Amino acid sequence: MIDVSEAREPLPVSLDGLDGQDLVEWLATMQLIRDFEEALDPLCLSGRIPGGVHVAVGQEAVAVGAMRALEPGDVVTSSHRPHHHGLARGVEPNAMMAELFGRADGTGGGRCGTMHIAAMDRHYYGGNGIVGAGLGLALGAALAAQVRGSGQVALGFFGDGAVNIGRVWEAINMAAAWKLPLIAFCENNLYAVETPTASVTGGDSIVRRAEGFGLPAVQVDGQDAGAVHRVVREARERALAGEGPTFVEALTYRYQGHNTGQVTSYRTDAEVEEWKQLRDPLVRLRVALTASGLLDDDAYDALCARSRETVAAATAFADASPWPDLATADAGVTEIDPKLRGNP
Amino acid sequence: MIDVSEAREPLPVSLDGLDGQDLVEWLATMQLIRDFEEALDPLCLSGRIPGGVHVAVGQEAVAVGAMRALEPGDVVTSSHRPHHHGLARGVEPNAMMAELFGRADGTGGGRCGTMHIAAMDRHYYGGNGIVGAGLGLALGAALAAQVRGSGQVALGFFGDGAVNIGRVWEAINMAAAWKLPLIAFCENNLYAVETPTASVTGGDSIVRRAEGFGLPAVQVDGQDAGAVHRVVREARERALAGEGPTFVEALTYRYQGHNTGQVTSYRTDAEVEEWKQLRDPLVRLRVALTASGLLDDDAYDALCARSRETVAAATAFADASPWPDLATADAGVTEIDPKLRGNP
Amino acid sequence: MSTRITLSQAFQQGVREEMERDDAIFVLGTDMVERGGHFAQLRGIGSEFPGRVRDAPISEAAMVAAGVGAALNGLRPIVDLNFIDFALGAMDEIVNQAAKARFMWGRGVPMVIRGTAGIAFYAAQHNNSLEAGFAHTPGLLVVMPSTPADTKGLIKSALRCDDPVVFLMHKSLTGLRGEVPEGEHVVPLGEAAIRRAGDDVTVVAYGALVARAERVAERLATEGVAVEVIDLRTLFPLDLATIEASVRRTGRLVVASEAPRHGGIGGEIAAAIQESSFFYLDAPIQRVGALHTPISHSPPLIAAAIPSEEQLERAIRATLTPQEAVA
Amino acid sequence: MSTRITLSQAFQQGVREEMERDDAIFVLGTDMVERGGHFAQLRGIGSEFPGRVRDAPISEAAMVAAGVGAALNGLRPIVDLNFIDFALGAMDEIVNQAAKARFMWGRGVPMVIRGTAGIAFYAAQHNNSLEAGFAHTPGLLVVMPSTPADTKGLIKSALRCDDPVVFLMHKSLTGLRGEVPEGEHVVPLGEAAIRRAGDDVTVVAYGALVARAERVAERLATEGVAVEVIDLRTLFPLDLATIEASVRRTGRLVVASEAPRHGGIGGEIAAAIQESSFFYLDAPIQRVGALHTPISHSPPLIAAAIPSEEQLERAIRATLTPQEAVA
Ligand SMILES: Cc1ncc(C[n+]2csc(CCOP(=O)(O)OP(=O)(O)O)c2C)c(N)n1
Ligand SMILES: Cc1ncc(C[n+]2csc(CCOP(=O)(O)OP(=O)(O)O)c2C)c(N)n1
Ligand SMILES: [Mg+2]
Ligand SMILES: [Mg+2]
Repeated sequence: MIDVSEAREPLPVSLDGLDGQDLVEWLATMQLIRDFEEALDPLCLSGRIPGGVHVAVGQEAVAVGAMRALEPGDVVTSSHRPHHHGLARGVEPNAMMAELFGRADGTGGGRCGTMHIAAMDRHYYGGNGIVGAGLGLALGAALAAQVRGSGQVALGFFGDGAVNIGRVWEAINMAAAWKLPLIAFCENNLYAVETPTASVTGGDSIVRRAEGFGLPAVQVDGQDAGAVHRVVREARERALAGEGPTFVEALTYRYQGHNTGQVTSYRTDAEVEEWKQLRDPLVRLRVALTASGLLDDDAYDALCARSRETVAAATAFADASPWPDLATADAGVTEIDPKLRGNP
Repeated sequence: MIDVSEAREPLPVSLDGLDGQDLVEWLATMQLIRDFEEALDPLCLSGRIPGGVHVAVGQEAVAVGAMRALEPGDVVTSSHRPHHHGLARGVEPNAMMAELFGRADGTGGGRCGTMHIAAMDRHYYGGNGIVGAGLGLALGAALAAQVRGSGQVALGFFGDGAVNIGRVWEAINMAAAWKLPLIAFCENNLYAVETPTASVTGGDSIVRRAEGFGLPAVQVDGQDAGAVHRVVREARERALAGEGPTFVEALTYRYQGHNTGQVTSYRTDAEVEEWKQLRDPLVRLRVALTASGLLDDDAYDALCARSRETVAAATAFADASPWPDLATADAGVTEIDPKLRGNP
Repeated sequence: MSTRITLSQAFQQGVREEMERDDAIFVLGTDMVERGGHFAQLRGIGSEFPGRVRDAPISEAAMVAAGVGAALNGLRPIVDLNFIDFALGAMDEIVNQAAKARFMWGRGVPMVIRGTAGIAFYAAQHNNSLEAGFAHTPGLLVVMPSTPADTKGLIKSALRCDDPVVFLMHKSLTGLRGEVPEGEHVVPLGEAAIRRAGDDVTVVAYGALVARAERVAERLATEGVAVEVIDLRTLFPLDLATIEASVRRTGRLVVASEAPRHGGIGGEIAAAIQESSFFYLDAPIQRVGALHTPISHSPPLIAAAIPSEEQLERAIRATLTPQEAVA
Repeated sequence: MSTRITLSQAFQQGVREEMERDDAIFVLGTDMVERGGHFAQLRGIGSEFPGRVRDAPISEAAMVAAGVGAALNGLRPIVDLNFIDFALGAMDEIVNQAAKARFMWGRGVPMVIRGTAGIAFYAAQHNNSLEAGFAHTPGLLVVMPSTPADTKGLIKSALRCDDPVVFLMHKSLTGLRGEVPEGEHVVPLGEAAIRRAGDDVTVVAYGALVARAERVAERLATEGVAVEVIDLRTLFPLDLATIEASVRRTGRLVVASEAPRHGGIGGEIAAAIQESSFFYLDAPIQRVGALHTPISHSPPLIAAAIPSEEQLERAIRATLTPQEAVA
């Protein structure tokens, strides 16, 4: 991690070799993620979104940097904090918002809600309500990719809290032993709910822990979309070359509480401010794009306006979407309709 | 591990600082373990022991070296390959054999069988049928020791196959994070059933994997009872000094198949012979004791005779022991007798 | 003396009193010390009992394993699993270790496994109904209170029990208020409560369905139908004696649960009662339960999957006018 | 054409034929490639299908997770868990991942989870009866054949099914021999088999109890009591239609299982049948099952815990002469 003790303005980002137009799209997507997620808390508190949600405001560069390093056929799995991944993967904002509202036009027709939004046609196997479980699905997708010779890689996201879930290491071991095309991607935002992960984690480095399982493990500045992109790109190339999985630890930060409306008294204002002032992934990318002449203020304003409109339209779409058909409440649980023979 | 490529006779053992009379007792116990376990296969095949057993012939030094480094109040948990641990901990051979036979005078009155023989009064929480699970119980015992300030340490045995069970690493992480007085003891006999563990394990070192969890990890020659004793003694001291857990990997070998009557075609005769000829833990200890004048041939013969008699007596005891009282088949499942209120 | 507090506060009161009484009680779970657990159910306990509450890593298997080992070595742990769904990551520790130790080794495992259960928000993976599986596991006791007073009384009993108790608190009852006796108020494990007396039909329920059954009973009372509502409180061991006595009076039984009806606890009760009281039954026993489906996120889909008051009422009426099936 | 082979060989024959038919089938488990699994049930398959059988580390959670992810990405995995007890270490993967994917995402998980089950040696931790819990989990299918022919026919159906199927093979039936049709022999999921026809009492059983029930039926036939024996074969979905039709003829039902009686599948069947066929029943439905206890090592203690032929016979006789309970 970069030493910020002397820094007073946003840190630089590493965009070498990246295409300028692509980078503008990255910023637009990061802006959309931020606007989309910042709209959610009030929607939850007013009950339009039933229950709460885990938002990833502050973690946008992780999602966009990683996702843009993958190809459309690659498989991605997410966690309980999944909207940034989903939007970066191309889930329609309208359908995502309708799903959050529990409506018929949602990605899952209202069945899934925040933690299970998926896009199977994009090989995005969705969020997961169980810490660490998404990685297991990515493991399996990587296994199938290897067996079928499909040329896919699979990337599984999980948080720093998940490094103490044993099954995460079972998956990593299996991928390492079998040289599967897997990218195990840890978004380390320092906290699991209100517990500083370091306080319940043996050893002082997640990547060192990972290395013990026999795969390369790299730590990257998760607030630098370019840096994230590069490590994922390299991991993807290794995977396709048959060299096996890579572990990525991206240092990042969530600005808000763990779940809608939750306090953040377990961390200092100074800490939060430092991340916002010096490391904000959007600001850093914008500064770099402006400096290199790729984005002037008008273009930036237009990008922001489009993002706000998209979110407003998604909210309106969700509001207008009907409730799901109740007759389907238990449809499609299995392919065989058990009612055929008298149960249940 | 010592390089044996040039060796032609049993390797030396490291007995510095150990008491001579103690060492004779160690050898006697190791001999008892070997004789006891070598008696089991025919007893299983003839049906006097129902089902098969996992014997640890070849792994005697691990059990005796480790156990003699512990105090009576310390807690020990074992695995599916548990007889050597139990005998070294002081489980009565008669009661152990009766348990294997499924008789009323067995340690568990016939309820437990091979994998669950325990001695709660000796803080020996028994074997475990689930790979890696014994370590979890030791973890909890270590937690209680820390909370209660009882001055105990807890040692949990598991095999090399268990290093790919996620829960093993959950336990090790927890112990490391909380600096619990735990010794996580891996008996690496190279195989899990018929699979060479290295072939399904990422990385090339179990201790390196362990180190990533933030605790010291030492590899030791498991066929050298003195060396095992020393590392466990040191681990115990660390634990009691509040410095937390230690991971121990003992390199050892099982001479027989995984379970009664099972073939060993997955390994070469040369490999087995090398372990037997150069590293046999009993031979190595005997050679050292003889060389240092602690054990002459007569004393050794007497020791072997006693061991054989003990095993013969245990078999006779077990044969004579009655079958359990069938009326107790479901007694003592919980403290509350559910039948009181009509079920089950 | 009693105070009007929430179910969650009643739980806390019971835990506090027991921790004062017994030094061996120790609390383990994620976000416990400051937050008091995910639902703040033990907020404050961390600072009141320094060293006796510990924040765990997200390691459900190790948490339960640690609980079992600690219980065997002198503590009486409360392992707080947050949502009970996370017990799925610790099933070996619960079923193969905690539940079997006494049988194998003659030493009980005094441990409470607390989990938030029942059906509410957060969709499929946070709304598993695991209670029937626990109740089918020899060696476990299972509790699910429906009132604040019972919550206090039952957690006190659970903490005095020398065996593993799975203690389920319904998501939607966390904030339910009720009078809770101060001090020594102990509800024995294994005893159901008759919430409302009646001679026409017996309704057995637990968790959030108890209040629903009481409301339906109230409505039917206006029509002159006297429904007896029994709250199981403990799901294992079942208080079949109380149910049996009631059914032998009413001749009619409805068993209601939010778990998938197929394979749920209602089947056990129906099977046991028809066996013991066949000749007292005037109508087939009706079971009301969830559809055989994972739970959705969308509120109307949730409501469609679990028993409504209307459904309960229909089931009760079905016992009053049983249809001779066409042969 | 048929051959007389063991249940284990029949399983292998079914798997082999399906692997020849469908390239997507892939086998994952410990000691699979050379040994063919712990019970040598797939010995030879490893070399016949290079690259399609893989030795796994002892990582049940990762095995099942890998199966789910691979199934979502085009394979049809068989995840061999050895003893089904080890599924306890993969419960989240089975219950929260495999079982829920289709409901949430509209894509099935074509995976067979094979495990050796039923009661026999190796004591408490290797003799869990998990089938009732699986059957109560929406999204899972559960199969437990009792004959070699059904084993072949059902594994073929399971491998063609687009949902997760828990496939249980009884420890003590591994070596059971029987005629098995060669080639395309498919037994549909969800259909019970009438093993023996009779008009006096219906006995429903599965796994090792089917043969026991047949022997009892044979004995009772000499007394003129005609017992109909139904082998469930699939435990979810249940073939209630077949049971119902039988009970409506016989008026009497005994449900037998080796699982702890309390909370087992027998409760579901008894509850469902008394509900649908109450007015056809001449006697209370009897359930026969194991005591509510972990299983011991000692053979007489095992035998005392699970249903014997004598117990089955007593239960059948009880339905013939029901006792009017004393009011
Ligand atoms: C197995 C499991 N245990 C506990 C939880 C409850 N839970 C949800 S999110 C969370 C914290 C996860 O922290 P981390 O992995 O760091 O992700 P972050 O929330 O920081 O993105 C916890 C404990 C869960 N969903 N699954
Ligand atoms: C969780 C679990 N998975 C699988 C098994 C079956 N099994 C019993 S022993 C064993 C091999 C264990 O190997 P290792 O840990 O190296 O111990 P060793 O047998 O070599 O002493 C396996 C797979 C089990 N008992 N528990
Ligand atoms: Mg985090
Ligand atoms: Mg081994």
